[in-house]
Amino acid sequence: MGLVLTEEQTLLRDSARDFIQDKSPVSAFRALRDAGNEDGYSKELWQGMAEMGWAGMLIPEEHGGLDFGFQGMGIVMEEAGRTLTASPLLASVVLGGSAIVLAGSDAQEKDILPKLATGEILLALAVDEGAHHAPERIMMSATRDGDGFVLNGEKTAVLDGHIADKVIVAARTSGTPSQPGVTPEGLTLFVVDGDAQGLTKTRRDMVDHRNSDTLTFDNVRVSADAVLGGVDEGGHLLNMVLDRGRVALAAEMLGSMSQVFQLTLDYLKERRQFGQLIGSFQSLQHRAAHMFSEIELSKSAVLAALTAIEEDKANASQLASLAKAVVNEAYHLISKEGVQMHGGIGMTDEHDIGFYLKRARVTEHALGSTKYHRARYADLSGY
Amino acid sequence: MGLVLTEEQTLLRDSARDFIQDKSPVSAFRALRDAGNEDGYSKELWQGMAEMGWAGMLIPEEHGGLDFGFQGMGIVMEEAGRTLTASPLLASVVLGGSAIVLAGSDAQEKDILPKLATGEILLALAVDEGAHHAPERIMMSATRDGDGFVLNGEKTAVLDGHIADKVIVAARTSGTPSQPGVTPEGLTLFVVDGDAQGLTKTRRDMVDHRNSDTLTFDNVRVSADAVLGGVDEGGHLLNMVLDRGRVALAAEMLGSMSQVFQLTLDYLKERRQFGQLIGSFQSLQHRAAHMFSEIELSKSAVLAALTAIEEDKANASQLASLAKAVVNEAYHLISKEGVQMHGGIGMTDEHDIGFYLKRARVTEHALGSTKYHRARYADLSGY
Amino acid sequence: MATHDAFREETCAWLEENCPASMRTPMAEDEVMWGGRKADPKNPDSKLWLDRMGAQGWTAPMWPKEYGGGGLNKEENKVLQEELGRIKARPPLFSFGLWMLGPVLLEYATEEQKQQFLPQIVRGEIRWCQGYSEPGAGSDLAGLQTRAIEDGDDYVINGQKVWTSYANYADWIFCLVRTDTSTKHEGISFILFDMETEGVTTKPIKLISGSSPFCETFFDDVRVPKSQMVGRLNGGWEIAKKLLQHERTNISSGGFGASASAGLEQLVKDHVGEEGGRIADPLMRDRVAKQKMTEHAFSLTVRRATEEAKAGGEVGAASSIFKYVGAEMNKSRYELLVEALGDQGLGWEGDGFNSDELNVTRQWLRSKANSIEGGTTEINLNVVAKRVLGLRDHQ
Amino acid sequence: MATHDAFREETCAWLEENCPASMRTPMAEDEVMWGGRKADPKNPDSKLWLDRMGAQGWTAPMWPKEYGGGGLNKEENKVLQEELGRIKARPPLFSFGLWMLGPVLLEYATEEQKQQFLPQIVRGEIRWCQGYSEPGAGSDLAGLQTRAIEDGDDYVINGQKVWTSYANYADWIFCLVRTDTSTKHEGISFILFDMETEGVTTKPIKLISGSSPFCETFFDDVRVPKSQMVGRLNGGWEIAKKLLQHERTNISSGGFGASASAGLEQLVKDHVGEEGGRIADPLMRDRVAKQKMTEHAFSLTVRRATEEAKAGGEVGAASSIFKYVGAEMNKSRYELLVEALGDQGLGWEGDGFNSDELNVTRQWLRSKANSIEGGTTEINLNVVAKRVLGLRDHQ
Repeated sequence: MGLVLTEEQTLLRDSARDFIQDKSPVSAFRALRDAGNEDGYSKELWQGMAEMGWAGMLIPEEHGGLDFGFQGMGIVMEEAGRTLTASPLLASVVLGGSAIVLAGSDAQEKDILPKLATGEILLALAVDEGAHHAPERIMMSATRDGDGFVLNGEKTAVLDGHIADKVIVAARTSGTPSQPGVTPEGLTLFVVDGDAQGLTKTRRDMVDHRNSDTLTFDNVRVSADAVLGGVDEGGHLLNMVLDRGRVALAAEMLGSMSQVFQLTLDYLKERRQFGQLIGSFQSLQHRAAHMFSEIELSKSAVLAALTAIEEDKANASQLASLAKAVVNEAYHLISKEGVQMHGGIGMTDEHDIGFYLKRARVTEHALGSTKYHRARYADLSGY
Repeated sequence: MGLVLTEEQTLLRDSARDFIQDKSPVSAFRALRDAGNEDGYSKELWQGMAEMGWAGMLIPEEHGGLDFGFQGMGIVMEEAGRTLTASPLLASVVLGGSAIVLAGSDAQEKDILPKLATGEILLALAVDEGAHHAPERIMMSATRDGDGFVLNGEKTAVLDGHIADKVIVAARTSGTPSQPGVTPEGLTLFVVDGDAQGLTKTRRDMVDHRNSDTLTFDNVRVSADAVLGGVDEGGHLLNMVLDRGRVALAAEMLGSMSQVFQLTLDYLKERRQFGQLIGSFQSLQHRAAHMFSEIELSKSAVLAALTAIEEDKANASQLASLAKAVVNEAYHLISKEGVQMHGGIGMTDEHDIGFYLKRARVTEHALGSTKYHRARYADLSGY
Repeated sequence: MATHDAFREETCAWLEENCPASMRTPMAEDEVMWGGRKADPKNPDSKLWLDRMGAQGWTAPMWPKEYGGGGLNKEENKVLQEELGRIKARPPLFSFGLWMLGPVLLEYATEEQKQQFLPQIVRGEIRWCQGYSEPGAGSDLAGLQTRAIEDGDDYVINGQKVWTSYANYADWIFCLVRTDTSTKHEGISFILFDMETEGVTTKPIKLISGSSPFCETFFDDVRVPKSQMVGRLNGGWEIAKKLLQHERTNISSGGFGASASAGLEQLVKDHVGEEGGRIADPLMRDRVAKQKMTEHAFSLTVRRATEEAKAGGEVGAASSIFKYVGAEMNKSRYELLVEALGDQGLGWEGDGFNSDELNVTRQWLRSKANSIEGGTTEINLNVVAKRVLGLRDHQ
Repeated sequence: MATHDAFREETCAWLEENCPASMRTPMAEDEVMWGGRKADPKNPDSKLWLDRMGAQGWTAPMWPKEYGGGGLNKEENKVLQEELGRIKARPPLFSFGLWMLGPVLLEYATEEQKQQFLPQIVRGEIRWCQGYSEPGAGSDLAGLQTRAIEDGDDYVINGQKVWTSYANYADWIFCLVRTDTSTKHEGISFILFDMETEGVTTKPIKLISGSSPFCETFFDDVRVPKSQMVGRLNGGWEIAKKLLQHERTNISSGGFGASASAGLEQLVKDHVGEEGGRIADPLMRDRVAKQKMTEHAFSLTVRRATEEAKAGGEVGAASSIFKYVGAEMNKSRYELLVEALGDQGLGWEGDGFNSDELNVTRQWLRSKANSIEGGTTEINLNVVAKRVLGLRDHQ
């Protein structure tokens, strides 16, 4: 069933953990933040990740990738999440990479995948247009113009958008908005150069200091070979790509929440009040045990979703929504409880736990809130 | 502001408490249940209550009542709720009585109020038509027929319906369903004799063993003087009557939940496990403290709503929804926790706490669930 | 593998011949076959099916043949279960003997005891009940006071048990007794005896749901031969804990609302309406999805634990989480159903309600015991906090 | 009554003449007048208004005139507050001296101390901070380790405080120190000293919200005259508890999100859309209503407690509930807002967000301290369980 790691996967996890703990502890993220780094990630660290082969994890060997599979991707995401590692893994490797691998023409594959596999270029996926994730409601227009198309509209919350060399953008070539669980019709995906004329990329300064950017398309002209997959057929592709992103993000969040929980548990075993370790107070014990059970449920949901995507199961979308929603709720709770159980020290910028709290809400929201995925799960389940 | 009892009200409370504890402890309700009493209340007890003047609490002195005011009514309801006293107080005195007092013609007042004040006759209010409270969705038809009307339809959840001498029934004379916070249009209230031809009253055996009955109207003919208030103008009246019922019921529930909490607190101070009183375990302490805070909030909401109705304040409906929703949630929680904290003994029919759990869900649902009153509160608040 | 193909073929043929047609239909709760001397199945096929499966040892397929079991290995058992599933065969026997007592007898009993008791369990001849809880010792099980005092070749037992499941239908009891009052956990022994022994009386406990699955059980100078003690004198606590693990696993994975698991969505749709295939009320729809998602994640977790166990990991700790999550999840399922059904979910009996609706009421009330029986939610959280998370008591 | 009519007339006239027009407008957070030696108001009217009100004693209307207060009785104070409200006058002074220290000085200080400190507080000349928490003693306040050792006419103080609100802006500190190490609660004293005394240093603590309202404060051989101790030696714990009650009442009733209280519905409407005047998303609408109802019931409860206190009841216990409910309620308000605003509620700074949106982010982060500062939620629940409900610790 794939709910337990294979030997090969265990090896991958150990090497990922070693690399992350060594090269990208939370202090690395803090340094990045303190430096006011406008890229939102460390190029040096990214180089190291690429050398580990992570940029090419999902890319076929013929294009220079490792093709380690989606479960392997999840393992790396989880380890990166433990230390809040800022990197283009989600935006470029998972979202961008999956789109090309799933639907790229020969030319697109040859053009993009080898450079993506080495980490040389970065991709981003531009979907949402408001403050909430809603791929079904895309209104950005792509109008036919001779052989090509003209793109107009604004995209929000584009993960790593302002640093992307190429942006994959979802626009409407026909049709109207649909419901969350229904494949949107009339959408087309385009691969647009990051420096295309008429494209403006603005970094937004988010509470988690990661990249969630605004991209404005003002009469951006693209040729016919910029189309990814078929015209008007982008809805299904977008679903598949987004599901990969959701599950990879859920894996990252699982790593983060596990770390918050561990930090908190350590603190419960070390901090004394009233002559007692605070972890000996029953009310905190019960709350900790409850959090533990939420983590266990989350872990199962993430592993099942990773497997379903890897094996291209029919219920992959349902499991993706399950994983994202369950993880959203658990990370929400645990990041809140983590701060509360740390007391005053948890409120200080000096302590790492605040970073997790901030990142928790951003990731909770990204690629679909709990509410969104509950509605989608219900749709997919037929009620 | 009326959030603290006056001296007179304190006296009323004390006498109500003495009477209820003496004449109607929970064991009285248990005996009623065990006897399979089909009336759902004790006539003897009701006689005693009437002698206390409770049947006439809301009725003007000129019609033989005490006119003690709505706050006084709330005090009696709360005390009755403590011991789960089964009586026609809510259905006949509050719902039925308010309708007549608020909108009765001289003839209706003279005919009904004196006998109502002595407890000699019983009223009931027939509103809902499905499994959920929804006065806005009333579809039962009242068709003009000569000077009178012909009623057709089925009413559900009619509190004390099968024992009522007269039924006040809400039917549609025009218009269409509306939203929770909007006064329904096109409704008319009628006073129908309990033994009218074509009226069938069926007792339903509910989990709380109280009366929530089904009334079927099959071509029931009534004359024009059966109309209560104006034709097509019943919506506003119905709102006012229902709000009185909701607040009185909330007061009863407040009494019940306070009693459940007291029972549970006593048990926490008496039951030993692992050589300790279970009330010394911090996790139970915190849960008890949380319940206490919910009771305090409930108390304030109920008192404010009672006062608003007594003083005919503009925000009475909003406060009625507040009181019912807040009390619904608190009683839900406390009845659940009460059973859990009692452990196995709480699961037995022999222990009283199960009665409170069962009654909690029925009252929670009656005259509007939490969801219903949240939506109504939002409507009334303009969002 | 060829051997399994052969086994599958044999099994398939045997089932074809021996499983009565009526045993291949869905089973109502009152058709469950519990076996024992007092068994009185309304369908005679139930008895036939039990006898045939019992004779094969297939009620306990992996127990050794010498004790009446099926003697199958893992793979063969998997084949058997698949074939039973394929023809939708009913379980031939529900039994605390199979689920709880048997495994500890296999581990702790003497050869004679195994010979005496295991085959009876396999054949469903003896129905067992469990004498654990006492009025003063609920969560604090080891605080039990029922005394067993040595007298010649016997123990003489006096005391009272409570929450004895179906004691009034049971033939024998496995019972925890105090054999040393000077110490707590080390003064408990595990003993078996016939419920028809003089001095044993039972009294059903009526529950808030109206049913009486449990009893109070009284022991008044009950004489039990020493040979019926399992394990060593004062060594009963270890056995008790092992047995509880079997109970918790059983309650959490199989025990809860499996029968009602189908249809939550449908019941809600029926009672709050649907629009375009969706539950019409978005708030209810959200809550149904939340409930179903928890159940989904829970079932994935049970599966994961099984896979981990197969892969050689530890299961002990996880089983405590199952009990906690399973109990709270089942309670919330029925609270949700009661809310969705409104008045129709709060009927007690009579014509005003259909059987699905009445079932919701009863199961809702029944579910309140999930977080009490077999270890309360509070105890389970304590166990997770201490054993799994390593948090300690006040020092 | 005629006397009050006269007083009202005088008050009205005085306010008309003395309250500057700019002091009758809504006040932004950075316009709050905290007084003290370092006060540097951006609007000079703030200083004028404080000076005038201070001279009248109306910053502390009910304190005795002999200590600079207004000397008003209840009814007169009610009139004054009504008139201030009528013209929408800003509070002339925010001050821990007024809210916390003053009341305990009135009860515990010597005549000389009252003469020295109270008038300064009334006039806002000295800004006070509170030296309570220490790194090792948060919830367990009485576990404090900062030592004061007698040396001639002085105490010499060494140690460290943390969470000292605005210590970097304060002139004086009221401070808990350990004067006896052989006992816990009975070894604490309450002492006052100037923050400019040699050996006092402060260091702001940067919070997750980006602001720094608190400091770490270090004492290195700080010499304080014995005459600045309030109450008896080792009698500080009683004073500390009294003072904490004033703090909790203040935090719970006034302190939380009063400024953001307007507009939850509007912000949600703006960000999730509306339909026919209703919040378009029924799930969000339900949650907004739930939140608003809790806030409504809470404010009714605060009012009820006030009425009960007037009617002669006890308030002490209820104030612990306020802190717990108020803190959790405020936290849930901001979680709700962050969820409703989505990406727009998670901005840190810059052009991508308007000031309302950025305020939501910061207040959300800030609100996490509500259940920690001035007594954690856990401590408050302990207090309710023990003092109000009479539950006891393990024996």
